[in-house]
Amino acid sequence: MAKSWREWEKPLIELEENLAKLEDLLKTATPEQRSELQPRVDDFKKRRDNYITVMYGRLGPWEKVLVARADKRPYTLDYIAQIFTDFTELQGDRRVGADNAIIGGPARLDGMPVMVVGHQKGRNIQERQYRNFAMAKPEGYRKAIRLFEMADRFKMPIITLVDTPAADPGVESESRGISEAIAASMLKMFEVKVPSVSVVIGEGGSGGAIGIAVANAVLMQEHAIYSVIPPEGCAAILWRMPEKGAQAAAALRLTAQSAFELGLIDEIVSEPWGAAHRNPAEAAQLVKEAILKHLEPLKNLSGEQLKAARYDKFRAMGIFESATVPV
Amino acid sequence: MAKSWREWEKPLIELEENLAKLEDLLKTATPEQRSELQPRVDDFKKRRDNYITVMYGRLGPWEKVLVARADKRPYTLDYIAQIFTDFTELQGDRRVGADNAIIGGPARLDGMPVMVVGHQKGRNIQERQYRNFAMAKPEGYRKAIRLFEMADRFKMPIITLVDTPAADPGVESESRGISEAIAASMLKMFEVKVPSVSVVIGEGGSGGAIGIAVANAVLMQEHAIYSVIPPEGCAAILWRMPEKGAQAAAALRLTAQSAFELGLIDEIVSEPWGAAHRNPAEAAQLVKEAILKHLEPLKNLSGEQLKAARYDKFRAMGIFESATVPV
Amino acid sequence: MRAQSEAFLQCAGCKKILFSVEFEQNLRVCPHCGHHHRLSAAKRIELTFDLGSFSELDSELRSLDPLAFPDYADKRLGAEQKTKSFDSVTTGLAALEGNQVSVAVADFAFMGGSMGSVAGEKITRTLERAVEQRVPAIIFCASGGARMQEGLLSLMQMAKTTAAVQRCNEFGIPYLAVFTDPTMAGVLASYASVADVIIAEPKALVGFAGARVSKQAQVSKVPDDFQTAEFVMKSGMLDRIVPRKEMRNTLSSLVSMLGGHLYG
Amino acid sequence: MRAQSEAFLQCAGCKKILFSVEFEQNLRVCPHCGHHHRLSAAKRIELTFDLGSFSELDSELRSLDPLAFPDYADKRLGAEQKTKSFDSVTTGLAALEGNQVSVAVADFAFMGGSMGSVAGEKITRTLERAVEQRVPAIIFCASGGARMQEGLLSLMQMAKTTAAVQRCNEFGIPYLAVFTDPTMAGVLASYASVADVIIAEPKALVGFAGARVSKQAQVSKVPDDFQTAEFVMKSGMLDRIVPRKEMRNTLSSLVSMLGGHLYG
Ligand SMILES: [Zn+2]
Ligand SMILES: [Zn+2]
Repeated sequence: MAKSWREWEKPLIELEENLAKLEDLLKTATPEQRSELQPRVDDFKKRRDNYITVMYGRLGPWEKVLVARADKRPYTLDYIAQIFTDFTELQGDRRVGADNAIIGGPARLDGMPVMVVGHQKGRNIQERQYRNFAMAKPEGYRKAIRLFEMADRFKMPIITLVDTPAADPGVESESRGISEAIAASMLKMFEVKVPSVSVVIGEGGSGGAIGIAVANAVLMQEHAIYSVIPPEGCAAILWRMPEKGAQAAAALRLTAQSAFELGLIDEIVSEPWGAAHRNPAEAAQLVKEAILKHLEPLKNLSGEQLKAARYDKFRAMGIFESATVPV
Repeated sequence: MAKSWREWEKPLIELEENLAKLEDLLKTATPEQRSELQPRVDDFKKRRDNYITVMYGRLGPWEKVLVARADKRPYTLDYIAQIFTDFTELQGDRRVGADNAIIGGPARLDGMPVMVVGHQKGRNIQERQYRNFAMAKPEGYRKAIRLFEMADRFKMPIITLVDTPAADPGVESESRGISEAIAASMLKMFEVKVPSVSVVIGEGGSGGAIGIAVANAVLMQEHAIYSVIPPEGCAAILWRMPEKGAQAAAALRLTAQSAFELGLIDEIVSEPWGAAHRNPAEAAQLVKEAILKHLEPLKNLSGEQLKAARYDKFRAMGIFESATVPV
Repeated sequence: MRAQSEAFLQCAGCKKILFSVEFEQNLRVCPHCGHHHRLSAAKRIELTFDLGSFSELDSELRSLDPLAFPDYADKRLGAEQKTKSFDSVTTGLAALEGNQVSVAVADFAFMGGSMGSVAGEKITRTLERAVEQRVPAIIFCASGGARMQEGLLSLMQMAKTTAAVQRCNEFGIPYLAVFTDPTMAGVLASYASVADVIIAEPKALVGFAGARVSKQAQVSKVPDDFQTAEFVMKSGMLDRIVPRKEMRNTLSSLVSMLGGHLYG
Repeated sequence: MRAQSEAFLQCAGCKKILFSVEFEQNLRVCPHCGHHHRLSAAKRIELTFDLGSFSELDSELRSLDPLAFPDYADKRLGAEQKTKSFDSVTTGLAALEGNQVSVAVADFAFMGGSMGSVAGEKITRTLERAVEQRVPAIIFCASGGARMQEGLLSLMQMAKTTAAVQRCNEFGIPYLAVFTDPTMAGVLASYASVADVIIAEPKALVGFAGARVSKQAQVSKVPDDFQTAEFVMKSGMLDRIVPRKEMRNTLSSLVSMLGGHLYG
């Protein structure tokens, strides 16, 4: 069982690196060299394409976990740059501090002002620490609440991008009420009278994720995951073996496909061939189209209708029976 | 210039102590002793009464400051015990901490549920430290906001009791937004759709006081003060001599009488003869009657009318002219 | 606490041996150390609400196993037999000194009080019932968190129950939560933390992350009372810590005042 | 900054000598250390809003001396002569890239930008005008706090202006505050801190209590950047720190997005 996306994609990554080298050579090649190199390039390309098709054609739940966590995957700010214009980040929870794991602010979507809020991961060690590994503290959720309130007042649709392993579990976060902050953020998302769309673009990690994912429409990218507990944590509880994460991932049904089957999300947003990180621009275009598609019909609803629709949507979630026999 | 109430009232306090001793003797006195003691007791009583009448009949602004700060003066919890029943303190700002300088919770006023919020001073060193000298931190104001919101939701009139030298000026309070907390508390008091009455029962210390004093009716006890700046601070700025507090107190017009003349409060609540601390029960009864008197007509107004009345009331505060000449 | 024999048992707090009869009479609070031992839902209801006032509702709701999760069916059956209930939350209507309230009481004995589809549905109905009947809601929490075995469905119960709290807010319905030992994770981070009034039993465990996770995540020192009711009180999340003996009176007084506009 | 001659002056930040012409061209920001020197209301308006778009209103409002406070009348007259204005706040309507806004700009040069009856009235009118005209409000703050010389009347301006912000909230009117050096005390603890968006100029002094008071009240260490914009940003009170050069663009972009529902 591969432990990281880099390990799992290793043969493919090597192939792509070699291909890149050959293509570099090709640029400065003489015609003779070119006629020799070109077939090799073509061969590498064909092999790469095969690899991608095969590997991404049969992603199991654990591979989805790895891809969703891939450190080359586009993050919230990458999507914001491609999907929106005029994004102006607003900081501050107006309580105790700034949080860099959840970012947000107004932006334009095809010219229309919207409020964007999302978890932000870091791509290298410095960035990851700065972003606290996208694990938001109470400040992050309270900033989100403030931005949701502003969106409500100024009649701006809310777009959230979800990508976090979990909310911050540290002592400081506990002592400033991380639980209350998450719950209050959900409560606010139920309260607002503007349309809202959430997209899980990577890791939908339990309470940390749902804290900003209570929207009129909830979408998931094709290779994103959404789970009540990290698979490793689940495996540790079930079998006292965190390394059985793959088994737990399967048991938890944490893929977009499962979430859709269970009726918990509204749409699976396709990713480019070979996953979002192989073509971030196309991935963003697909996310944008999905957001617009779901936002469009919501614009015709009144504030009260939007609230009622949101309530009914989540109200209906749950699978149980009415027992016909006593205990 | 006396620096404290104890210093200023010293002759009176000594007289009262001696009188108490004599009265003690009287209890176990033989008839012969009694006939000798009784005239002396009567004389002391007369002198005490004279003292009180004279001293409290000509309180200057500085003496008002001393009396308002007197460590024998009834505090918020004393008034709550006498005026309300079933007071149930609720703690917690649901953000970062508990605050003991502002207390609050539901209680009954002649049977009617109300929400009571007030600054709380301490009577001895331990209590004073526990109450942070009634200087509330952001947590205190955010707790107040939560209680005001609750009162609004559950249609409970709001009663606030104001008695603070100032909001907490420490580094921690700054770093958790003491300014925002005070402003947000005022904003919430303008937002609620229930009747509200504030009573300044001792020190109305600038921002720390007005943070919970934005009500439909604002009352001041006869010997309470209400000021934009502590007189000592004003003297330090004006004359670089904090000890000129008495002069500053006069300049600032910080008495209930001045506030009433300027149209900034709705009523001066009489205190018992010799000030509130000489008869806390009577003082509380007078405060209670004043609260009920001002609450009664408010009950007939709708939520929107209450809000509008509050807005108009504070909107009208300010004295200026329209200049007929250019600068 | 651990049973020694029928007549005696050992306190989980101070390890002293207690007489069962005395222990029960003392509301399962240790007379030596004050440790508040866990209560079954039935016992909690008996101790809290007007005698005979409780009428249970929705008791027929029963979990399915929508994910076909390993061992879930067995565990659930075992819990059903142990607690004589289909799920971790018992719900219905009751009265406090004559005032009607909509109540939910969680039982840690049923799979650690975890919240799956049934608990989520019953909590939601409890809050909705409060809105419909225009009475306050009281929820006794006791839970390790969301029920892993129902996967994302369990996570969604956090949203669903919180939506119902929002509706209570909107309709001016007071909602009081009582945190009993333990109140954790997915339950704490949803309907539990957004109550109008939050009361905890002394020393109840209250926290978001498992203590192990929190401590691992920490460079700095973990306070001794970390994730206790007392710690959470200092953090501003609680209104009061109330001993079991005073719980009924406290709730009754609050309900009658905050619900004054409903009871008229 | 201190004038050396007409052609030169000394930077208050780094003490270097600057050419007046360059300094003015650089929006009174030191080219060496980036120190943002204070601006007059007129200069600020000129630098921020569409050229010629500003129309002043309420300039005739003038303080009285209702408390007959020592030296107040003289001080006020001196300030009037110095600033050619009747008070610390200049208000009116202006445009940002064509979008109408209701604006107030404080000038520290007028009695430390202190808020008495006139400043309170003008700020209130600015916010009310935003509501009436259905345009966003922008307030540039620069103030040591409430105006002591008007006593309790000044304190009441905190309530009055905050009430006007509440009205903006209610009517969906965006209100943006810019904290310039210094934004303190009674102004910070009222209308300034409850803006929808709060922006500060770099290194602006921002705080509740005079730094002396805060430090006296403290046992613990006072951070080096205490009561600077940068400190307040870390404390979660600000949205952005924006250099003067970018202020117009930032405000313009925010106003057009947050006011989108007004401008249509
Ligand atoms: Zn014990
Ligand atoms: Zn410089």
